[in-house]
Amino acid sequence: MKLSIPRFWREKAAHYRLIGTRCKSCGRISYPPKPLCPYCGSRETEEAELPRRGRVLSYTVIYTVPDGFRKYAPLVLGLIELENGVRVVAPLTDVMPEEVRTGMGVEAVLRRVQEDGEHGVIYYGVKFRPTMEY
Amino acid sequence: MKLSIPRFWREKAAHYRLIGTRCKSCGRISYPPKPLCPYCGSRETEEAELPRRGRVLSYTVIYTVPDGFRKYAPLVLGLIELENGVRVVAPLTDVMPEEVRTGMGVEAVLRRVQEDGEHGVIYYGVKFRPTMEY
Amino acid sequence: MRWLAVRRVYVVGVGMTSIGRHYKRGMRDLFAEAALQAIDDVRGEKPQALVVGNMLSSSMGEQDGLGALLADSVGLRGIPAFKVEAACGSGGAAFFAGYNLVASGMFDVVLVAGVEKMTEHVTSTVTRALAQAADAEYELFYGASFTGLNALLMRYYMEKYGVSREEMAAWPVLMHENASQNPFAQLRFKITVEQVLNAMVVADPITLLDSSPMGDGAAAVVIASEEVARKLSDTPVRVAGLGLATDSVDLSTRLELDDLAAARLAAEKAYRMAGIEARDVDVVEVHDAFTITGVLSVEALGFAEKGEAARLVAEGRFRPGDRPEVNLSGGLKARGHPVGATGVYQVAEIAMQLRGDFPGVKAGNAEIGVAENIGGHGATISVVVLRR
Amino acid sequence: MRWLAVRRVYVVGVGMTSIGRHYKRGMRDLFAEAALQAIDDVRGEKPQALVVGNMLSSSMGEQDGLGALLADSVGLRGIPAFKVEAACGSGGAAFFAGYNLVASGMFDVVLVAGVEKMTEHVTSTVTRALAQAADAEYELFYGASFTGLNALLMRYYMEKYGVSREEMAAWPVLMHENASQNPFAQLRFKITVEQVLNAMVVADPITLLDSSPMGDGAAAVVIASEEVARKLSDTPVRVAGLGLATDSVDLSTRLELDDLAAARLAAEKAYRMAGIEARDVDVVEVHDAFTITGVLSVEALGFAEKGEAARLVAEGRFRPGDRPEVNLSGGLKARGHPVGATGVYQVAEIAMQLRGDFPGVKAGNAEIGVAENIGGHGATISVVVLRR
Ligand SMILES: [Zn+2]
Ligand SMILES: [Zn+2]
Repeated sequence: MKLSIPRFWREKAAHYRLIGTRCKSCGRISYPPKPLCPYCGSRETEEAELPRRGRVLSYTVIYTVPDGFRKYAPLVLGLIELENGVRVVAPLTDVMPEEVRTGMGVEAVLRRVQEDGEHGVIYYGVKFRPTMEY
Repeated sequence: MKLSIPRFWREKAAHYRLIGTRCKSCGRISYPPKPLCPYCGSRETEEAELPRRGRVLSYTVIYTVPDGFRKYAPLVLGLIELENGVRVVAPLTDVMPEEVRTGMGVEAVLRRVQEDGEHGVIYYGVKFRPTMEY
Repeated sequence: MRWLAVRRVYVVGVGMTSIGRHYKRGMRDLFAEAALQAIDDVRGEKPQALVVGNMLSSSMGEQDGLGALLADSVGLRGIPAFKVEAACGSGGAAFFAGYNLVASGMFDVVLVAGVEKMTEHVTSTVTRALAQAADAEYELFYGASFTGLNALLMRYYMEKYGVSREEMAAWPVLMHENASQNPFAQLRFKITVEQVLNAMVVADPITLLDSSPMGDGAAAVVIASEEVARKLSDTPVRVAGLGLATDSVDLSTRLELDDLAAARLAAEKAYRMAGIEARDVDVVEVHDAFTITGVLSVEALGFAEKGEAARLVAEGRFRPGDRPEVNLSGGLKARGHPVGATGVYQVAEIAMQLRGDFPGVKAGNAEIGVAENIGGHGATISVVVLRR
Repeated sequence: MRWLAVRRVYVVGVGMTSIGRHYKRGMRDLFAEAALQAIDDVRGEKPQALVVGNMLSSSMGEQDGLGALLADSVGLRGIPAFKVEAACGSGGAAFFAGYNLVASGMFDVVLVAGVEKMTEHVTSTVTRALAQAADAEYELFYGASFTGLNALLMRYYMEKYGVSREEMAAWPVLMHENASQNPFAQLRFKITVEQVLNAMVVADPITLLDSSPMGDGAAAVVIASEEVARKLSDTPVRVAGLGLATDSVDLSTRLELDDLAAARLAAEKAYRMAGIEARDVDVVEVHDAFTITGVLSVEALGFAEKGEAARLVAEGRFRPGDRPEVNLSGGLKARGHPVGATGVYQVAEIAMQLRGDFPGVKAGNAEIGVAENIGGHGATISVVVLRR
């Protein structure tokens, strides 16, 4: 695998705490975070922590996974709309593939995402699990 | 590593038996083999087995090797001019780095070139060793 | 932005290999077959420059510098050459770059080629390499395959517009029907809606028969300035319009998930430059890497309203004899999708349709044709308008 | 081939990051810094298209589709964008492609950028990725590092022309001297001949001090048509000549080992287009990835006879104040060599020298400048002539 430690170290606030960028000009939030606002082009952006709850806007169950993800197959991937309307692509966890439904309430948790077999490094990131009320 | 078995299977005649391409128009030989003649552009080419003996035109001792070659380091790499003037880049073997000299006579032998650790595949190819008369 | 028609550019020669699992043939061989066909098609005229579209050679093949490598492999050592990469949209982007080399007046005859070797590695390795078309840090990092990301779009589209799985399946069925006549196609057999629904699930709801197959292939076109086009071909096809546009690489920050905004933008530019509207198009090759990609493309190019394309296909639209005729080659779905080469296949196919010598299902007296090529799940999209 | 001067093209804006081990900064950040500087330099004018030069993102960074990705990252979502790859010559090839986008009349303002992240991985991994600039099947397959292949050339050159190791070492000594004044350079310290000779051997006879360092960086230039150039800049610099040429990717089939044939070819085209000869050049940035590469470049560009460049440097030629002044930036050797970005750094540096605002060693009243960028060990070479 070609995971790089400095790279994921740089990104870890975004992955661990769902940090995006808010545009000071148009107010829109980007996740993934971006140096400039992709919507209005403004250079004035600031970090913004996203809400950790949302609902499933779409989902898929991936049976043919990329190298390095065999142990997570089948991988349930969600397109989540957070409470403030920002969208996040992330795996769903603590749920059986056949139980997932569009509209289901979910919340963000920190989970192991992949491992670098050669160097023994474990990478963590955000996954979403069903909320109690679903 | 990203070695592909079909790929090196396709190329093995070239690697194992030093097969290049001879241009039927200008007579020049290419190694690596090429679909068309790189010198005159002719489409009429045929396989040509190269002589296995030549001399060292230049050489280097590589201390910082690419991933996958650590066990061969330091790697002695030669630029060999074969008896018919065709040049080949290949490792030198059966010789100490400090013994290599420009002009030294060498001959081609088949040797282990690299291994695919993950899948256990061993790749062979041509290396050159000093001839008796050097 | 100004669209000076400084210099007209023509497609004057085409060449392509069959698409398939060419285990015995390397990238150089496939490229040489397509390139030499295209050069023969212009009476042996030597191209003055080469632009190569390719996606996977850097990540899977450990070979960079394809421009020089491939020029040298067909006896063109010395000519200017470089590679263009825009993921699965590399071929169309290469055509865009090549067009400008001629339009600028710097060259009269340029070879644009696309080449891809996809079958050297096991599926999971290719799956990982293809996922490089998505966001490495926020999509691939989480194990999202490229098929998985498109599956998110497919479900979203079906639920938003109330389109059934059966209706969606009409797309691949039509594609296989068209491909069955195309001697270059990878999948030359017909399929049924039931087979699509019952095929192996790759990423729910996308089945194997919603997906383009993995194949090796190369395609090439020779383009030329007006001054020389007539000398090189009796049937030059004019590049009447050209557009390239982008969108986010990540799915999350798209303005609308079911809209290929970059395709709309690129088509708008290309149509305006050509002085046409969507209804003027006779024949089109769209980028149906997956069923959903084809459906969204037909809508973004202006051939159907949003949410309607899949149903229209199920009702029998876009078949041979309709207008526009869509993917007479069989599309990525069944002609095949050697990723970085696909955009060049499409331009070559449309040129052949307008010349009248496409060897598969022929367009009926087509005058205006369009090729649309996508990189990523909508990130880089090129639209080319060709005119007889 | 015809060199119609259809439309004049100018470099109107420049931007660059310092080169170094930017562990805390990703590719998007580095690109944004350089791109925004260049855009500020043209009074905030929004580029209509983007061409990106990059080598390693596909092979090491698992990220393709950089055109769209980087356009989006600086608020330019939507504009046409693609990546050009020609190994370490990607930046120069991207400039060549971008030039034609303006020269064709399709665009008035285009951003050409180069970006590279080299320090994310361990040395052996980067060494393998860089070796993709050579022939994967006949060079990398045998463990040949890129440095190793250049070492074969260096020994061959030294023995053929009887050049000593000490004479060769004059090159890096001069480069470090120049770089010590350049705030963007990676290695801003002076070295001695002895230090070069006694440095760690990477691939004999190449030592660490004969080699460009591994660094991250991004550079950008805004180019524009004549119509708008004066509105965007008070000091537009004209792209007077441009050449791109190729040679074999493998070393074995080169006609002459000690001749950068592609540099000669590209320079010939660029000089002819600009109406100049080598002796007219005031200031030049050549591609000295290794000492031998710099030496061969100076010869191929016509500033020295074959076999003489190293000795001339040792005798004091090509220093600040001489003509031409060579690598006032410090060159790849000491300014640094973020591979796919280097060609854009060079063009930006030459443009600044002609404008008079380069922040390091300044050229003395230069009117004509040249940038030479190499992909592979001589496979793809671009030469740009800029004129005040
Ligand atoms: Zn904004
Ligand atoms: Zn020949």
